Amino acid sequence: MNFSHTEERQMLADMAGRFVREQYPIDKRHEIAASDTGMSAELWSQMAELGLIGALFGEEQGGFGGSGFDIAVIFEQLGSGLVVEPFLANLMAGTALMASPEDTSAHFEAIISGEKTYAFAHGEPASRYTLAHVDTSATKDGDDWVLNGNKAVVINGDSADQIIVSARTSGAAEDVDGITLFLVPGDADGMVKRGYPTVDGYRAADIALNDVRVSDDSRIGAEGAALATVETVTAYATLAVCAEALGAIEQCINLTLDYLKTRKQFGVPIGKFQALQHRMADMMTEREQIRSAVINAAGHLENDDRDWHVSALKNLVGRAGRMIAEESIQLH
Amino acid sequence: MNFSHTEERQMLADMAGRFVREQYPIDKRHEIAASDTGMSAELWSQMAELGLIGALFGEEQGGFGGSGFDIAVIFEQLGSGLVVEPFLANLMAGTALMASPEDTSAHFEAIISGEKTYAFAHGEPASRYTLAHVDTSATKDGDDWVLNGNKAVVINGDSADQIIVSARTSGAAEDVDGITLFLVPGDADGMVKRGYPTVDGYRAADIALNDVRVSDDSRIGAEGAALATVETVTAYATLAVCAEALGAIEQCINLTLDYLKTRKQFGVPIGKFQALQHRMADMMTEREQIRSAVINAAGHLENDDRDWHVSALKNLVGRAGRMIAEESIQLH
Amino acid sequence: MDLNYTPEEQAFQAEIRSFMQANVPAATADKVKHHKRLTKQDMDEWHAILNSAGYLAGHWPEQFGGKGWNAIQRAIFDEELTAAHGPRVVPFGLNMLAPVLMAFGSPEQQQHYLPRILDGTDWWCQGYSEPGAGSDLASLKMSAERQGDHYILNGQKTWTTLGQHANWIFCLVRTQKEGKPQEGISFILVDMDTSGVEVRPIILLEGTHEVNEVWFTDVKVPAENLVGEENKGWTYAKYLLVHERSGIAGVGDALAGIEHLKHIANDQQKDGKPLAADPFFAARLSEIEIDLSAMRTTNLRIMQAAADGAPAGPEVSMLKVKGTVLRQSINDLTRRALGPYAMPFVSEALEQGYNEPPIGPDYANSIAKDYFNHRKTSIYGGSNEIQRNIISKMMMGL
Amino acid sequence: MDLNYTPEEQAFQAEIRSFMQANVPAATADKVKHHKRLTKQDMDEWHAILNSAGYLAGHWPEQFGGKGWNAIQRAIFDEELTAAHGPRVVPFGLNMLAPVLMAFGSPEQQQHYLPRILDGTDWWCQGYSEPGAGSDLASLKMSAERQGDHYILNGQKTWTTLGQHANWIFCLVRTQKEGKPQEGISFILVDMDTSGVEVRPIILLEGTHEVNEVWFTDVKVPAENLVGEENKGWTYAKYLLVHERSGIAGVGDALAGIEHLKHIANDQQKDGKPLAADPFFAARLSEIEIDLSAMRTTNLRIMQAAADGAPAGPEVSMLKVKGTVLRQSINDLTRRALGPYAMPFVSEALEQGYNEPPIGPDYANSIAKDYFNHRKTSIYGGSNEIQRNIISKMMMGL
Repeated sequence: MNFSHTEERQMLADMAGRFVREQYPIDKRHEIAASDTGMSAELWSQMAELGLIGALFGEEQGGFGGSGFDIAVIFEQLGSGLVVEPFLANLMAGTALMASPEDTSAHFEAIISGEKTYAFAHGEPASRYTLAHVDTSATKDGDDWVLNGNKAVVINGDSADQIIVSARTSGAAEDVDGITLFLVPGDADGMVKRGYPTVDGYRAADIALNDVRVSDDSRIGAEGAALATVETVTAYATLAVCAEALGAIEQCINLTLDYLKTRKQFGVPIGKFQALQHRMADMMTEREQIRSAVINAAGHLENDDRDWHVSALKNLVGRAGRMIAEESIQLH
Repeated sequence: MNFSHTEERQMLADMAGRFVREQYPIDKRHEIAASDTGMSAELWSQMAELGLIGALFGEEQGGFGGSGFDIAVIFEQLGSGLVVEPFLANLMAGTALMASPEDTSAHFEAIISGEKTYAFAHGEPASRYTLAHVDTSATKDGDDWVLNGNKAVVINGDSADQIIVSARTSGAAEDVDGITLFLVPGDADGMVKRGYPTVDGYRAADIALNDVRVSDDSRIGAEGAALATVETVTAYATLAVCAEALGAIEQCINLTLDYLKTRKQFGVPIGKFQALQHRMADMMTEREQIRSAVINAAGHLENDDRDWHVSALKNLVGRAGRMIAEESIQLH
Repeated sequence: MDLNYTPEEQAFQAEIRSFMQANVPAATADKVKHHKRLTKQDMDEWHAILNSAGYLAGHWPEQFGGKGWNAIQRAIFDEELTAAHGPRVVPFGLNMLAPVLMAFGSPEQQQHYLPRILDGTDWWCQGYSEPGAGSDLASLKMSAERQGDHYILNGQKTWTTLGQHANWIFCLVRTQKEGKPQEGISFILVDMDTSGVEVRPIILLEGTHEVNEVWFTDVKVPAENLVGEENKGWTYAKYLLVHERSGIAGVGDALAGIEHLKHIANDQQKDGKPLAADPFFAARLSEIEIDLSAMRTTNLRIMQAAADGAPAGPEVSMLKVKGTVLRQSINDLTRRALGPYAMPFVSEALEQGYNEPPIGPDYANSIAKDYFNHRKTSIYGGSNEIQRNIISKMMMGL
Repeated sequence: MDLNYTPEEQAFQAEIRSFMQANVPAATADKVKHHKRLTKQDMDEWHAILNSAGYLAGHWPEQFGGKGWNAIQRAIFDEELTAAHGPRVVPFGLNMLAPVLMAFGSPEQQQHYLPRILDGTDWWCQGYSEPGAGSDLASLKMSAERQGDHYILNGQKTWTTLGQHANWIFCLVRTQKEGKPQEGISFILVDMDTSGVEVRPIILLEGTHEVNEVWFTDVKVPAENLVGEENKGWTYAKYLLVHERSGIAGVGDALAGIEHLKHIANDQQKDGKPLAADPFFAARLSEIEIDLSAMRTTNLRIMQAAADGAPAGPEVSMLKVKGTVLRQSINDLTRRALGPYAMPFVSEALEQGYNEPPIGPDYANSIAKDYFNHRKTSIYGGSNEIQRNIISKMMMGL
């Protein structure tokens, strides 16, 4: 049993944290979030140079990380500065590309170097959280596939150069079999994107596919067998956003602690009030619980019990993380 | 809209409260609870004389109350002293008897005068909270019925003179139709009772029915149509125990308030500690919520939306009442 | 005990209901229903409609132009107003300043200001909070120095709701630095056109202009604008806090919120069935409805007691805490009900005249914003922590 | 980062597991599993078994007869012990007095008392709490007056767990009335056979004799029974509180409790299906397992830090709060799982030699009792309120 990171990973995390603190101050962040693309091409390529994207992928993909702990430490640091650069979208797309038996090195070069951004378009207006629910269709036409349907709330879908789209090549809406992934250029004919900001400062897009034609080479993995890949992508993404939440939670607690020490009412710092002290104590205890759940999920990301630990993390962050965030507002 | 009790009902409640405070002090209560019958024949008949049983029933039954508010105020006062006399069992049995088209005046005379005690035996080892689940069978034999089966956790079932037993005269275990009620003497041949104390100081019994033979006259209401009566009995009992809980909750809060004012630690009454003050404030707020829910259920007990309001009361008391009880222990 | 309205109360309810059905402007109701932003014109129009019908100040005593409604009638009015998606009446002049003027203002002040509140001549805002004086309001620093027959005001107020629409502001100011902080505070009325008054908008994360800072630099205010006695302002402000019982629980808002939530839950599909049919969602919704059903009765019990002349006690604080937490839980569950479409947020879509098609369902855009925005409700108007202090002090005597 | 035990840790775990399987007396394991009462003989027998195997004090330093286990090894030992339904070792001498003697006792005291703890000659109980000194332990009044080479003890201790079995008690006593209360406290060892010591049972509502009052009337104690210096007792007691990290989270108990709960939930039938299949019950159970899974890692992280020599911080208090609340939630859900058969409670059925058939399922009788009894866990050993004070003080510096 060992709860210390390797020296390399610790250095990576420290470097990421320093970059976020120094290059991504909150007003800059709001500026970037409010921009049309919702990202900073300049900072994105700097972060790529620092290896923050490469750390999300293993050596087979040309990266130098890719383990659950690598993903967790990077996203925790991103969360501490509410970074809105398209890490999540590219992690999801890259994880999906790993399912391809073909040579995907060119794609990973483009992702890891930051030259191109990718996105993952799976959710649909009617799918909610049911991963097998895919109405979008892909029908064979000679050597091509023709895609029709709608994808909902695709993170960074409006600015991505390449989009991995899930579509049904057989079966009914919620069948487990019959889902296939395709790599579609962001500017493909018949793809209509409506981009918009999200409530947390990201950008996303609703994407309509009207007779979008792609060759069979753009298929990722075996025909009709993509649900397992979608589940893997979702597990990696869930770990990433929960680790991101942990970083944000640390900030909430630190900011609230500072406020309790400095804000004076009734002649004393409000942190002197026991009712607030006890709530703060519970917040700090739950923070440790969340950190432990992130460790558990990261450590089991490639095991058979991955889904239990990832779901446990999501559930705990949903409860405890929200409690901490709401209390942080209330105590301010 | 009017939230004041009639003068008569207010006097009744005050009298009940005074009797409980003066005649049912806590050590006396523990003594009675620990006795073989789990009740005090003497105090029971005194309470009957005071009309505390009669207040639970309407004039058709020879009582002078019977509304939801009558039941609520009586049980609230009983709860304030954790009275273990068999009010609940006789309320349930009496409510069941109202379903009979026959002349039941003799039974109600016996109940209201306190001369005899009745109980209601419906739950079974496998039924949990599913009211339609009845395995106990009643088979016709000439003019008689022969009952076989087991009844579980029958409140005051060991000491009751008469027991109303639900049995299946047709259909399968959880069918809505086919349940019939029978009035069975507490000493009937073939009835084997195992009495025991309960965790809250009452007494209950598991009752085995082995070829218990009763005449058709002892049938209460139409054959096979008793589920609606069982549901009514359950609704009345739920209001009663929740009102009882309200009385106990008032005591919890009063005792805890006194303790916070008098118990000194660190040189001050512990009620000076803000963390405890705020928890006490929430307890007192929830107490008002519970009181309102009791009023709602009592006021709708004879309306079509009875079950919604009774279930709402049960749910709220289950959450808020337990919070108050646990906090009262913690703050002591 | 009778949980039904009396015949008189039922008649009153019917009267208000039919008025609302006939008179809430459709466009405004649509904005309220979809949580869009109201313009000043919307609010002025509604104010005028209520005033011409005599309902605006129904709760005012008759001698001041009201109908002398009791607390139960007010509760009925509020429920019917929100049920019809009528906008809440802007309370600053009508419900916050007016009671103070009635109780402590001079006859001249009453005759001058009260009618102008009713006819909409004056839009009032509240000058209480300061950057350093929130929960500890008594520590406020904004100064008012007597010079001849004027006061000279200097300082800053903040979180001034809708101050951008107001032409008058009632302020708590410090007229004495010695003694207990509470004893040096005065209550004064300021024409916002006076030179030296500056309103600076505070734009919320969501892009809404709802609150403001109001800065005062050597603002010259006639001495007759002082309400009551100098250095008695704290008493007047507390009088208001304790006597303003109605509406604090927000029962009407909560009922409307539940209705909206049910509409969404019946529209949203989960695995081919309406979300409302999902047992976990249904259980969450039921628990909120159970708490609300109890709180509605708690509120009516307290309003009844008020109508019967009972002095206000800690119940008001209980309603504030329970009411805000309950409405926040409705906002939260509504956000959950949306699923992924809780994420998109286009601030412009809340503005009048936005004509793009909605992203996702038409009800989606404002939901997450409301969840975040309404975190304020447990903080403003005396934070829930202050309310718990009041409850324990009054009920524990500690 | 590696969430798996090292090969050494795995070997240790296997060793302990096989020992437990072979050596926990079947009758005792059955009592533990069904939450029945253990006799003094049961506890003495188990104590002797562990001692002869050298596991009793595995966490003690080798020079005192231990194996010098680190915190991770202790965590493994605790999990394996509870998994095998072994009784928790009575901690008063082994884990509470011993560390104090090792750190502050004289060589003579160490040589005399520590072996007697191991071989069971002495059964220790703890004399800390007094009627007037609970959370505010430093306000304790029991006096010890020096007379020649003795101390004369007068006063009362309370909530003395298993004091009825003990022959020795370690007490915090007041040797000085002046100055800060903490500065006048001494730590002294008392032979309970000394005249003037009286143990009075406190019988719990459930009928259990678990705690006692211990009265001291002119009890004459040799001066050499003082531990460390006079008036330094508070330091010694605090040393104990901070350094006794292991087991405070009760991970092993919680895991065993979950297992028992699952057994019940699979046995209980609801509408013809096991209760465990009911979605609401399953969700409740999952939420507890999720919290426990996180707490287990939190605990191991802290134990690892301890094994690496990190000073104890507020984490200990976090484990106390989270661990007790979590185990209480397991007791509560277990009670719910029983349904109506949570109601019967026959105290005698918890005693050895009770031969009547059970009322309802054989696991039912103790469940509601445990729910009530375990409310104590968030109160004793430093109430959760005191723990939150410690957390906020240490982490906020306030």
